[in-house]
Amino acid sequence: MTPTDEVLVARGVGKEYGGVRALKDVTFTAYRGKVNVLVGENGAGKSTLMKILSGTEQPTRGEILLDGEPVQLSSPREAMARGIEIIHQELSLFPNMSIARNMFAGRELRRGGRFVDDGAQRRRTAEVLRRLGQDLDPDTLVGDLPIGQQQLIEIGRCLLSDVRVLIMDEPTSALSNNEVDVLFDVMADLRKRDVTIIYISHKLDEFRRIGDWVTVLRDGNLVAHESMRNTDTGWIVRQMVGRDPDSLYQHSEASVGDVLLDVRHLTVPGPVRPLVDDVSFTLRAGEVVGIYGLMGAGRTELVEALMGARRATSGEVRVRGKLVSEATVQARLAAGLALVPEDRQRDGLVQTMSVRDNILLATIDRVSRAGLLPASAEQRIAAGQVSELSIKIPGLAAAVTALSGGNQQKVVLARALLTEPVVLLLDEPTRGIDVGAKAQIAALMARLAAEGLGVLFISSELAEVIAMANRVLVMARGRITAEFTAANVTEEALVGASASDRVLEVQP
Amino acid sequence: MIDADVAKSDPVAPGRRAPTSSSRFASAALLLLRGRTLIVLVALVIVFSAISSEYLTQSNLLLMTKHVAVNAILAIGVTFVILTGGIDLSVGSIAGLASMVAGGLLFKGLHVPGGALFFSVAVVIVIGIAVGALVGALNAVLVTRFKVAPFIATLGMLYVARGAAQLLSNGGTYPDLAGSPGRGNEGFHVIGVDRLLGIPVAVWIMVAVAVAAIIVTTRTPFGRRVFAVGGNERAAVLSGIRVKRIKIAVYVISGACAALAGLLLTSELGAAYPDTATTYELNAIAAAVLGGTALSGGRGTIIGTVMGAFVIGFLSDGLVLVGVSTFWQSVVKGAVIIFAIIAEQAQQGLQTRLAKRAA
Amino acid sequence: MIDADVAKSDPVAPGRRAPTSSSRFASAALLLLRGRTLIVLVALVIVFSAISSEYLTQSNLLLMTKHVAVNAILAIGVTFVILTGGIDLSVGSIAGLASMVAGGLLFKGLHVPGGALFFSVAVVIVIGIAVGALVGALNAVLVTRFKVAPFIATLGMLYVARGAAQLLSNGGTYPDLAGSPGRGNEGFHVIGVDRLLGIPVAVWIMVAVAVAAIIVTTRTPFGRRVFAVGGNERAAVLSGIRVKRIKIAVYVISGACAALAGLLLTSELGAAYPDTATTYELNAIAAAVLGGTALSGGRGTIIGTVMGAFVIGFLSDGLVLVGVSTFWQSVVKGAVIIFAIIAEQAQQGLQTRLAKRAA
Amino acid sequence: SDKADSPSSASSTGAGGGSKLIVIITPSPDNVFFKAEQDAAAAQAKKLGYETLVLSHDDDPTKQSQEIDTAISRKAAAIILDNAGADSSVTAIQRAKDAKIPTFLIDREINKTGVAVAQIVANNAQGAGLGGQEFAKVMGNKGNYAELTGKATDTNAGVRSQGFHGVLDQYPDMKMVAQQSANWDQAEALSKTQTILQAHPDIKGIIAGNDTMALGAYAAIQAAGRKDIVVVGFDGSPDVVASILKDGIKATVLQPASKISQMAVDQADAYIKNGKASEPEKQSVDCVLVNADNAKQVNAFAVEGS
Ligand SMILES: Nc1ncnc2c1ncn2[C@@H]1O[C@H](COP(=O)(O)OP(=O)(O)OP(=O)(O)O)[C@@H](O)[C@H]1O
Ligand SMILES: Nc1ncnc2c1ncn2[C@@H]1O[C@H](COP(=O)(O)OP(=O)(O)OP(=O)(O)O)[C@@H](O)[C@H]1O
Ligand SMILES: O[C@@H]1[C@H](O)[C@H](O)CO[C@H]1O
Ligand SMILES: [Mg+2]
Ligand SMILES: [Mg+2]
Repeated sequence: MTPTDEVLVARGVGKEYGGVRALKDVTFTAYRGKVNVLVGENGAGKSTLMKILSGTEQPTRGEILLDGEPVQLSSPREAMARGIEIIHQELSLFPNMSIARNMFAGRELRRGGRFVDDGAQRRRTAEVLRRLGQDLDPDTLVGDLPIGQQQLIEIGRCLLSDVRVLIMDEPTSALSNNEVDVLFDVMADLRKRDVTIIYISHKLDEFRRIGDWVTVLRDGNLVAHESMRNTDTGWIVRQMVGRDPDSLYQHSEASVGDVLLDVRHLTVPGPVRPLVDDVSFTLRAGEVVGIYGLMGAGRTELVEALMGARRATSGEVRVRGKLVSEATVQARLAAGLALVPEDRQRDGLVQTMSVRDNILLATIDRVSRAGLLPASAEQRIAAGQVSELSIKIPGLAAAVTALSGGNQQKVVLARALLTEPVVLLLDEPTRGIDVGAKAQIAALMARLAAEGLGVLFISSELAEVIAMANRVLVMARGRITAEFTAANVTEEALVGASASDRVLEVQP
Repeated sequence: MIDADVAKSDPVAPGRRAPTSSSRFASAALLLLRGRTLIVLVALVIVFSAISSEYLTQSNLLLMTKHVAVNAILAIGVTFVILTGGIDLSVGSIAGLASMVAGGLLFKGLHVPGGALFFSVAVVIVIGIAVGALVGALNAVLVTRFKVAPFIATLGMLYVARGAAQLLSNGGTYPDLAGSPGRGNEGFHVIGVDRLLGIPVAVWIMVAVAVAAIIVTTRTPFGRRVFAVGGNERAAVLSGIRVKRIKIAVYVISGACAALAGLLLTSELGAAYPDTATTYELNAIAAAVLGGTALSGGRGTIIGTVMGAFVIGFLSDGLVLVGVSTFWQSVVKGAVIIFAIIAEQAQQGLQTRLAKRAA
Repeated sequence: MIDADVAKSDPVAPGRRAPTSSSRFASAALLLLRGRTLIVLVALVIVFSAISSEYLTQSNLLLMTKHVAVNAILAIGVTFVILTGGIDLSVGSIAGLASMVAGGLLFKGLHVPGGALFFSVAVVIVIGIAVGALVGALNAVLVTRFKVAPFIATLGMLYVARGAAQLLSNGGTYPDLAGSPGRGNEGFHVIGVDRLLGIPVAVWIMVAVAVAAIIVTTRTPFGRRVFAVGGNERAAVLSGIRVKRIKIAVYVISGACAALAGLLLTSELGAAYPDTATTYELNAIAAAVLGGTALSGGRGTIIGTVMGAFVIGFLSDGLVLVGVSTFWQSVVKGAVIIFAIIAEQAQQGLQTRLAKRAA
Repeated sequence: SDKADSPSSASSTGAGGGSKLIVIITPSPDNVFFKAEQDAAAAQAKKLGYETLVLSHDDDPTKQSQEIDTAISRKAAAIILDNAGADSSVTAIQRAKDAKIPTFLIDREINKTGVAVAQIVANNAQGAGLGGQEFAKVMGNKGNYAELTGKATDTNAGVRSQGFHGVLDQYPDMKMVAQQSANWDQAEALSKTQTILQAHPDIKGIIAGNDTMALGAYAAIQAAGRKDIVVVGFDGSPDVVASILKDGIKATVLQPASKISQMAVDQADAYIKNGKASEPEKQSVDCVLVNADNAKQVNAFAVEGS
């Protein structure tokens, strides 16, 4: 690479949040017309670096060079003016506005100089949506869309302008395989037009497909920078975690016991068709069962209905053989179900609370003595969970928002585990978390199963489902369309079933 | 039940629906949404007309509409602020301050060495509105520059502006704003008392303000950004929207509207006193919320706000007209505000169910 | 301060190590956070003492503290509601209603066939507070069951409860609440007028309410849930928190506190009039926000709220004491509210910078 | 000259105070009437060598109570008070008395004797009689009319209304078709009058319990172009007197507000010096009818040469 190919360079950049050094002394280079992949464990500083490159955050030290010239990017606006666009890890859309208005927020198309040209905005939005393989009405409210489609809208926004550098911070975390394919086509197209892409992901197989360069961050330091051709998965993982990777995923080897969860004919009504349509299945002690499906298949609705957080119109739920007729979260918690929700920002974390209070939230009654909360017990129990799940935190009293995405996810998991569930429901538990943490969560699931729990997890990643589950259920259009065991599951079969309209007849 | 609380916004029409049908659906929904305040209004009119034959006369409707004008203009200004997720509690006080500034200029002029300077009514009105805009700008500086929560910034300003209004005259009233030919400042009554084509000028002014506000909110980039800031401020910043500017603008608009409302009140009364429009802020906010503006920001319409102002005004006047005692007036007013909102909920529920069935 | 490197590079250590160091850090921060309202308060006291030698006398401090009591109790109740992300605009009216209920019971008793029934003062107080709690429960029903926005539900209740208070006596005042031995209802003055160990009973009551509220908010599961509901309602639901119950509880607490405040006012005044505590809601909310309670919910402390009430009360009384004109009082009060919040921002900024340097 | 923009005379700051301080508390001075009270009392007190602290309670008894507490804290020599409620002011005045601070009430009475040293008010019953008679006269002893009453908590409101009706109810052809309280407030009077005019377009007169309400009512009439409607007020405020001179409002009943204030301060001075009251507690000063005949002679709540 010649220096002229170096479009965007962060030189000696450091960033401190209060006392936390998120980035130490990083010199990062993005090359013109290439896909520059950035990887690292949760909390390594990837998002922080990208926020600095996009004018969202100011570095504590160091400088940024664009085309070799030092630039001051003191706001996202300035970065945009220089052709730098970013898709943030946490969605930043306007739920109160339509897709078209979201796409053009802040850069509305005008008619007669003064007025918004809604017609033109709608047309261009429809074009972009088509390019992304989405046949959505541009007037749909973004708040009504599932998270995956929201992510696509966010991506679409960056395609509207004359982007020179496109930063994508985990853009595929909520996308289905099909949509990832579409996105990669779009990226290839952009690359042809000399657009520089910086791409952050935890999905190793995915970024190896598209990446040209790979940069690894660890604990706020840049530890490796290589052409993708010269690397392999093992090398990357080694750079990330600083040691040889263990076998990534662990299968539960526990022997299968009694039926813990028995779901019969569960139906959740929807606006168009039932979101969950007459679903029946069982889960036994010692089992780790995966639910695979495409976005919108109704998996989230299924676990929410199981948890009592969404009304089901019919169906029965039995836990350890006992019918749990009361469909409230309290009753389901008491019966031994616990849920780690899909969208941790919206449904998981209480952003105003400390790490400790978030961990204890669901079990606060158990901590209290004579109606009062002993500080020592709170501290002890929360600290126990932190070390048990290796959560990286500045302190138990720290705001939970100061944690990196993956560690926030672990906080929500810790909360669910404290309820001592019989059946653990995990909705996309590995979304947005690094390989090391994924392995930890897989190991944890296996261990919990070995302890006699039943684990039901939702995942959109084929490799992950296959690697971690004893048994896989596939959902499509609200129905269970197939069931596989670890022995007979293949990627092809999963993909086929996830697009199927056929209903699997389950014999309970 | 719980699932309602979780408010998993049951995606009403998220998916792969044909653009035309869904936009038609959306505009029908919008119509209904506006409709519900209208329904409350119609209900009010029916009830009062049944009690008193004087209620539904042209002259009484014009009078009530004129009374509505003041609150509607205040509420339109406040709606801009609420749309960005803020609140403006200072509008009543700003109206009072503008009233005293204008009153003072008309009554005793501006003190200059060697006498007093008098301005024409038009200039006085402009100055009055400018004062309101200025106080609004102060609010904005507190909110954007000093990061004071809007509630507290404008609450503080509520006291400051009211105190300033009192200080201007040391608590006294400017009793006579007729002006005189010699001073070239006659005609202040035009905006609050006179009529144009048989309709009070104040009503025309309200219509003008409302139309302008509707255009701004629905058709301009600025309007879009107001909704964006209220919908997700962080996202607005990340989209390159100059959030501070938008916020400054809405507080300035609110202040200017408040001042205009104060001037109308004052013109009608023919006198300026420092307690003008005390506690009007609550009515203005109530009108906006009745009209469907969400206090969390990002949702609302000017039409709705104006409807809300009509409901409150037609109710208050109706109660007086039919001779209900002051105490019952208060009870009924509160109850109607609450029930109007409940009716809205019920109707929205119905609407959703209908939409589902239709789909 | 925190050693970030250690905390990050060793995934296990922070769990073990953090508790002591980080909780020490947190409590220091908390102290500072509370400190800032205290600093404003101290500044006020210094300024006023410099102007008037009467300000810093024991008797004046007690008097001012007693005046603070009413607003502090109102503000504590409102703080609960705000912590859940709601708002309660009806507290002033609830205070007025409770005042009239208690006043009526003491002055003319309860009408029963063939005469009037009189209750002892203790029972009257309990009834008064129960009425407040009941109105609070109505607010809660509107908010939880009918999904009316808290601002509008309690705004409606502001009018309804005030109207009800006026209707109880047809606008009149209950002039004499001394009771009589024959009716067994003497002694209402105890709570608002009398002293215990040289300190007004009202102050003791404020202290008791504050201590109870501090314990509830910081040391009980209920308190934790209040914060959770305000911080993220959906997450609270999924954590098995009965959000509706929590909301009902906070509005009931707010109503009960408001009623208690109304009774203290009435006892002090020796007469119950329907306009008791008009517009006090704004002062109560101001106290909470001055004390650091976020109107968006999830953040705040009772101590902060009480401090906020002290700032407002010591300021108002001080301005009167040193003879500032009524108009300036209003200006200064608004300005202090604003500047106290700005001072808070500044200090938080400073704090962050200090923390950085230390790190 | 106009009271409204005359500079404030009141309000002293500074430490100390002690026994040379007279605290003057009235409702909001946006009603010229109270402004005149404040100015007259403060001027007289200064003349007699006192410091003054002028406060306004805005008709809120609780605020008034706190202001009286402050007077006690400042160890005032006396309080001149136009109170916020006939019943709800008693305890606070008693508290001042207990602290050995005498209170001299002006303009409004309280429903208890032996608490304040003096209650000096205009003879509202007599004045209302005058106003009622004049109203009937200008109306030609017949026709429908409306009444605007004052704040229910103010005894004056009731006394005046009774006084009006004591006269008006004797005319069989005069009929009151609407009665609303406008709480002494000008804007409220305007809006309520407009609505009353809608409900009863046939009214020929409006009698108001005070002058601010009369001004509000008159603004409504003017806006409606109904010059035929007679308005009569109460107070004798300069603005209404000016209106009378322009053949607008027909009459008002002048309360000698300044004189009452001066009397109160003089009596306070005597009390401070002698330790006992110089006059009986209840005192009333007669009112004077003001109409086109004598309006020219009115100045600062006094009729010159009477
Ligand atoms: N606003 C903040 N305040 C305090 N600390 C922060 C803040 N934002 C990030 N951090 C800290 O900075 C470090 C790096 O965070 P960053 O979000 O950059 O990680 P990441 O590499 O993007 O992780 P992930 O893969 O989980 O998204 C973490 O230790 C995090 O706790
Ligand atoms: N492409 C789509 N077209 C129409 N409706 C959709 C679409 N995607 C999602 N939905 C609706 O939104 C609901 C929520 O989708 P959600 O993403 O929660 O489902 P899911 O099966 O949990 O998928 P995932 O969690 O993988 O995103 C769906 O049940 C469906 O009704
Ligand atoms: O006597 C006074 C005046 O009439 C005033 O206008 C209103 O309050 C009354 O008490
Ligand atoms: Mg990240
Ligand atoms: Mg899902």
